[in-house]
Amino acid sequence: MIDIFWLIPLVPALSTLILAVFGEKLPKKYISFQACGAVFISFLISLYSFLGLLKVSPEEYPIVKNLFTWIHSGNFQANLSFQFDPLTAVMALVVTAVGFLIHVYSIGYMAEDRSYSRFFTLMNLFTFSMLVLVMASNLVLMFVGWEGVGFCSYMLIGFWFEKHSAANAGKKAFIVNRIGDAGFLIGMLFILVYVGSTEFSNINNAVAGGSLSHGLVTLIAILLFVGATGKSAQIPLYVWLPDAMEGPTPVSALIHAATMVTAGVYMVARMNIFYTTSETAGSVVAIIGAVTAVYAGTMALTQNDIKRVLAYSTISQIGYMFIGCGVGAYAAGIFHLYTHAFFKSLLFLAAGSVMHALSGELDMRKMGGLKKYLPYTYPTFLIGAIAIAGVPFLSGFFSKDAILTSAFAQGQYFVWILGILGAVLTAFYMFRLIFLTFHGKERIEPEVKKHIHESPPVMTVPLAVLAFFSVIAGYIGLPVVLGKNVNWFDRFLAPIMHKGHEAHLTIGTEWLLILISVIVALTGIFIAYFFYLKKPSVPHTLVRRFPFLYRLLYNKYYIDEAYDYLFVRPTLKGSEFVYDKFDINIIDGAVNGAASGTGFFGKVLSFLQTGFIKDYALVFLLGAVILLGLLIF
Amino acid sequence: MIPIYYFLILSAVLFVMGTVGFLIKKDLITQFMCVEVMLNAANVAFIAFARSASSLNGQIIVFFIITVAAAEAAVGLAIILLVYRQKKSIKTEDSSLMKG
Amino acid sequence: MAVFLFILLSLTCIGSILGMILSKNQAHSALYLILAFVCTGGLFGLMSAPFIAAVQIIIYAGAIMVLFIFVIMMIDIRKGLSPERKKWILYPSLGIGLVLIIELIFILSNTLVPSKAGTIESFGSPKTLGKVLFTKYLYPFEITSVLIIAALVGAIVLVKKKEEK
Amino acid sequence: MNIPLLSIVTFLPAAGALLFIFINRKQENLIRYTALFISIINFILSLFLYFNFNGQTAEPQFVEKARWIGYGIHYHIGIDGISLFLVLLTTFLMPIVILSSWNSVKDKVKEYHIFMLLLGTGIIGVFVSLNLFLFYVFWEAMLIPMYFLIGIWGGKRKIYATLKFVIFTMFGSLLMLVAIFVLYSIFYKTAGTYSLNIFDYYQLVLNPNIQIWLFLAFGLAFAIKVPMFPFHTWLPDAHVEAPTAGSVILAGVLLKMGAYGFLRFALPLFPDAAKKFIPYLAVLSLIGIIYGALMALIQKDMKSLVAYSSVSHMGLIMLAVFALNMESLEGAVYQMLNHGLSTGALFLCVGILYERAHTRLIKDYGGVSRQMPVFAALFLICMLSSVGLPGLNGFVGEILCLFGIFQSSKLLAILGVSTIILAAAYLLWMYQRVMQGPLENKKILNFKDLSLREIGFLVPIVLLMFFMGIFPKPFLRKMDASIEHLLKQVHRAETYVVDKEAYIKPSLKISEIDINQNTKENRTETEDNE
Repeated sequence: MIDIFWLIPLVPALSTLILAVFGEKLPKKYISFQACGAVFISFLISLYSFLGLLKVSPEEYPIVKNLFTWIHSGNFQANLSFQFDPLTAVMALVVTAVGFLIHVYSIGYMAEDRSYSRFFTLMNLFTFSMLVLVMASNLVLMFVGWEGVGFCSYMLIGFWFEKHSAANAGKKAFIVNRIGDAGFLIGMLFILVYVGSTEFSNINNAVAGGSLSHGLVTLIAILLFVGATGKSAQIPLYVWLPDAMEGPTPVSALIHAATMVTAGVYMVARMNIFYTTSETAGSVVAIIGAVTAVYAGTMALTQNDIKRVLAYSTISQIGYMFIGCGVGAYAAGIFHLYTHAFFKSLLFLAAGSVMHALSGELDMRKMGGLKKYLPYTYPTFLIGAIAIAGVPFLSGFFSKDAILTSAFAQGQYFVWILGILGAVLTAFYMFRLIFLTFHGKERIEPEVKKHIHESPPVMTVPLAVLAFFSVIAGYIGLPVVLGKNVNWFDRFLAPIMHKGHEAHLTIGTEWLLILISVIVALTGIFIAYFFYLKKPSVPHTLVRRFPFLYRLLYNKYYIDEAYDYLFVRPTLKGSEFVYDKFDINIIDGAVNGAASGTGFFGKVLSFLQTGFIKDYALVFLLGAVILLGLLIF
Repeated sequence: MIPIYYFLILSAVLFVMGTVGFLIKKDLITQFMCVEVMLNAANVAFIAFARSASSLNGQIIVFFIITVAAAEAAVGLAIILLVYRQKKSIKTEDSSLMKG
Repeated sequence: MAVFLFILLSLTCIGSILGMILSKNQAHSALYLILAFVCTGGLFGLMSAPFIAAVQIIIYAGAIMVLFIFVIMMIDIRKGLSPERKKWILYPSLGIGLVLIIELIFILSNTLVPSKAGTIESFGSPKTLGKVLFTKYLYPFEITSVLIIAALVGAIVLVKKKEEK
Repeated sequence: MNIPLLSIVTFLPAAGALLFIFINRKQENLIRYTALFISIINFILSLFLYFNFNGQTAEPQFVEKARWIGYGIHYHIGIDGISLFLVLLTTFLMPIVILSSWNSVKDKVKEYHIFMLLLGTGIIGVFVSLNLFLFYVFWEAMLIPMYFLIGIWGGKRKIYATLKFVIFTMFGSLLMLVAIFVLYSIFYKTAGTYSLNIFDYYQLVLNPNIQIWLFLAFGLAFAIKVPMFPFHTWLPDAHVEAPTAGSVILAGVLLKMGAYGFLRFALPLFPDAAKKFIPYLAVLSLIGIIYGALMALIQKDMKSLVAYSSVSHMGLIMLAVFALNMESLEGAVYQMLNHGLSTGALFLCVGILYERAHTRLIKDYGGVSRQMPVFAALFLICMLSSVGLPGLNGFVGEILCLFGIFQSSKLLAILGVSTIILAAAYLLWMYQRVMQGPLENKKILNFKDLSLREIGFLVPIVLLMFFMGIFPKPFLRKMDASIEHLLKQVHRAETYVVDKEAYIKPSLKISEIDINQNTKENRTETEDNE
C-alpha cells in the first residue's frame, strides 16, 4: 500500500501545469478548488503511505521508487527517484498538511487580488518543489527541489512586484540563497567525486564504511551546511528572511516559516551521518544554531513590524533546530521543525488575519486593544504564542526542551546557556507582540478603525485547526522522564538517524532542566507583561538609557548596511572601474589602437597614390622592366 | 622564307613604341591607340610563332585577340566619351579622382 | 622578294606609328594608325595567315578605327591640345622604352624558336582555320559572342544620356 | 540510404535564397513566408538526421564525398555526435529568427532573407565539413552574410561593430589558414599524397615543437570566435548593434563554432601542444567566467548585458572543454545547446521589448510585467534557464560541466561555481529593473502583450528548455561514442616518440583507399596539363 507514495509530488505538479497554462481563463472558484484539492490529495496519499510505512520493518528503509534515469554521463548519474522513510514521511505530512491549511486560508486572504491564479500556481509549484526536496532519494534531485523552492520563494516574495521593496526582497532572497547553494553544490561535487554516487543510501554506506577521510567528511559537512545557512536563514546568510516578509502573508507562513526555511534542517538531518561522523562539523552546526537563536532573538526585541518580529523569531527557532542537529539529537531537531511548522504558521496566519482586519497595517504601534475586535484571531494567536514561548503542555515546550536537554546531555553547556537565553528572549518578544497588538490602549488610526472586522471563516477555520495541532502536536514526543517508551517520535525516526555516543542524564537532572525551561519561559512572559502592560514607560526609559544599544538592535546590527558596503558596493564599483578602465580602455583600446595604427600607416603611404594614370603606368612599367631584367640577367 | 626573328624583332619594336607612346601622349584617345598598337605587336609575335611551330593555335588566339580588342574598343571609347562629358576634357591629367 | 616586301611593310608600319605618336592631331593619329594596321595585315599575309590578315584589315583597320574616328569627331579637339603640365615624364619614358627594347632583343636572341619542317599547303587558310575554330575552339568562340554582346550593351548603357528628372 | 540528406540540409537554405531571384521585392510577405517555409522544411529534414543517427559509433555518419578541386581538396561532409546537435540547433533557430524579424525588418526585406538563408548554409557547412579546406571556405563564407546583416540592418554604430567583428574574426582565421597550409605540406612530405581530410590528419603524429605553433594558430582563431577573454570585445559591440535575429544567431550558433573548432580540430590534431597550453587556457576561461559576469552586472544596455553573460557562459563551456573528461565534454556540448537556446531566447525577449519601446537601456523600463504577463512568464523562464535553475536545461549542462571540471581541477571548479551566484545576480537584477517595480515610463502603458507570432517563436524554445531539462537522455546518448572517441584522440599524446628526422611514426597507416584515390587523381590532372 506504500507503492503509490511517488504520486505525492506529482499531484501538485499536475495542478501547477494546468494552472500555469490555463490559469488566467479559469474562474477563481475553480482555481481555489483545484489548488487546494491537489494539496489535499497529496496529503491523503502521504497519510496513506505513512500508515503503510508503519507496517514496514525498519530494515527495509528507505523505500525507493526509481522513475527514470535523469542525467547519465560517464561516471555521473542522477536518477529521478523518490524515497520514503520516516524522515520523509514526517516532512511530507507537515508540508502537505500545513500547506493545505494555508492554501485554504489563502482563498480568503487573496480573494481580492488580481493575480489570483498566479498566486495559486506558484503555491502549488512550491508544494511540488518542497515535496521533491523532501522525497528525493539522491542529492542531485534534492538540489532540484532545493532550487525550486528558492525560485518559488523569489516569485512569491516579489509577488507584488510593483513595489520596489518587494521586488528587491525577492531578488535578495534568491541571490543570498544562491550563495548558500554554491556551497551546497561544491559539497555535492565532493560527494560525487569521492563517493561516486549521490544516492543517500550509497553516501551513508560510504561514510559509514570509512571510505572518506575524516577531514573530507568535515569539509563536505560544512559545505553542505553553508547551503543550509542560506536556505534556513542562519548566520551569516539570514539577511534575506526579514525582507522576505514583503510577500503575501500566507507565503510567509508556508514558505518562510513552516516549510522552506526548514529545508536546511531537513538536509542536515538527512545527511546526519556526516555530522555524526565529524564532531567538528556537528559543533559548528550547534554553535551557529545557538548563536543565531540568541542573535535573532535580540533583533526581534525592538522591531515594530508584526511580521518582522515573527521572521526573526523564525530565524531564532530554526537556530534551535540546528542546535538539535548539531548535538546529534536529529530527532529532536526534526521534532521541533514539526511543532514549529504548526505554531509558526498559525502565528503568521493570525498576523495575516490582523492585517486583514486593519487594512494591511503592520506596525504594532498602531494597534493595541484588538482583543475585542478579533474574537477568533486573538485566542488562536495566543495559543501560538504560548506554544512558541515554551509554556508546558503545549507542543513548543516538548520540542524545545528535547533539544536543550540533548545539548546539555552532550556536554555542550555553552550551547545550552545560549539556548536558555534564547528561550527567555522568545517568550519576551512573543508576549510583547501579544500585549502590543491585542491588549493595552487602542492606537488604531481612525480611518482604519472604521473597517475593522474579523476574517471570514475560510481564514479562521484553518487558524483553529492549526491552533488545535499547536496544542496537541507535542504529545507524540514526550520527554523520556515520563516513561521509557513515551517518545514515539524518537523511536520512529531512530532507524535512519546515526547515533553518536549516547549520553544519559539522571532523572533528577532531567527534571531540573525541565524546571529551568519552564521558569525561563514564564520569566520572559512576565517581563513582557511588566514592560508593556504594567509599566509601559519602562521600555522608553530603557531606550533613553541605552540609546546606542537600542539603535544597534533596531537597525539589526547594521548587518545589511555592512554587507552592502563590504560586498555589494565594492563588486559594483570595482566592476564599473574595470569596465571603464580595463575593458574599454585597455582591451578595446588595443583593438581600436591596432585599427587606427593601420589607418595611420595607410594614410602615410597614400601620398604615393597620385591619381594620375601616367604615374601608375610609369611605375608599373618600371617594375616590369626591373623584373624582366632580374629574370634574364 | 623570311627568318622568324625579323618578325619577333618587329613585334618587340612595335610593343616598345606602343609603351613609350602611351607614356608620352597626353590625351586618352591617342593613349588608347597606343594600347591597340601593343596588342598588335603581340599579334605579330603570335602569328610568327604559329608559323614556325606549324600550329594553328597561334592564329586562333590572334583571332580572339582581335575580337576582344573590338569589344574593348567599344567599351573603352564609351568610357572616354563619358569622361569627356564630365570633365569637358580628355587629358589624363585632368582626371585624378583616385588620388589617395 | 618576300624579304623586300617585309622590310617595306615593317618600315611603313614603324613609320606610321611614329607619325601617330608625333602628330598633334588625333584625327591624323588615327589615320596613321590605320596605315599601320594595314601594314601589319600585309605582314600577316606574308606569314601564311591570309584569313587573319583579312580579319585584321576588316575589323581593326575598318571597324575599330572607324569607332575611333567617330569618337574623335564628337570631342572638341582643341581642348586636347593644351600643353602638358608634366613635361619631365618624357625622359624617364624614353629611358624605360630603351631599356625595354634592349631587354626584349636580348631575350629574343636567346630564344630558341621551334620550327617544324614541312608546312602544309593549306596552312592558315580559312578552311583549316574554320575547322579548328568550330571544333576545338567552339566554346571559346561562342563565349566571345556573348562577350561582344555584353560589350555592345555595356557601351550603349554607358554612353546613353540619362533622362533628366 | 541514397538520398544525400546531409547535403540537402546544408544547401537547402542557399537554394532557397536562390529562389528569391524570382520573387518581386515588393511582395514582402511572400518573401517572409517563403523563407519561413524553407527553414521549417530544413528543420524537419534535419530531424531525420537525428532519428537516423546511430549513437553507438563514433564514425562520422551521413558521409558524402565528391571530387572537387583535387590536390586533396574535396567535398567531404559528415556528422558525428557533436556536430549533429549543433546542426540541429542551427536548423531549429533559423525559423525562429525569421519569425522574429517579421515586423522588425521593414526595408530591404528580400536581401535580408537572402542573407539569413545564406548564413544558415554557411553555419551548417562549418559543422558538417570533414575536409579542412571545405571547412575553411564555410568558416569564411559565413562571415559575409553576417557582415551585411549587422552592417545593413544594425543599430547606430553598425559599421563600426560589423567591421570590428569581421576583422577580428578574419585576423584569427588567417593564422588558421597558414596553419592549414603547414599541415598540408607536412602531410604531403610524410605520406606522399595530398590530403585535407581531417581523418588523415588525426593519424599524423606531429613533432611537439611544430604542434605548439599550429595549436596557437588554430587556437587563436577559435578563441576569438568563442570569444575567450581577452578577445571578447567584439562581442558586446556586435550584439548591441546587430538586429535581433543577428544577435540570436550570433549568440546561439556562431559562438559555438569556436568551441566546436577546439573539439574538432585544435585539441585532437595537436594533443601534445594542447596538453601544454590547457592550464593557461583554463585559467583564461575562468577569468572569462568571472569577468564576463562582473561586466554583465553593471551594463546599462540589456543587449550588452546579455552579451557579457555570453562571455561568462562560454567561459564555463570552454573550461569544461579543457577539463577533457567524459562528463565535462558532454556537459560542454550540452551546455552549448543550452546556451544557444537560453541566450538566443533572451535576445529574442530583448528584441520584443525593443520593438515596443525602441530603447535597449534598462533604465527606460520598469513594471513591464503588469502590461505583459505572458511575456513576463516566458522571459522569466528563459532567464532562469540561463541562470541554471534545475528542471530547466541550463542545470543539466552546468552540473555536468562543473562535475567534469571538478574531476580535473578542484580549485577551478570551486571558483567556477561562482557563476551560479553571479548569473543569478545580474539576470535577476535586470529582470527586476525591467519587468518589476512601479510603472514609471508612460510609454509602457501602451505595450501590448505578445502577439500570436511572438508566442509562436518563444514557446517552442521554452518547451525545448523544459524537455532538455527533464529528459537529457536522448541528447546525451547520441554523443557518448563520439566524445569517447575524441577523448581517445586527445589522450594519445603520450605515445609520441621524439624523432627529429621524421614527423611521422613508421607505423602510420593512412587509409589505403585515400592514397590510391589521390594518386589516381594526380595522374589524371597531370595528363590534363599536357
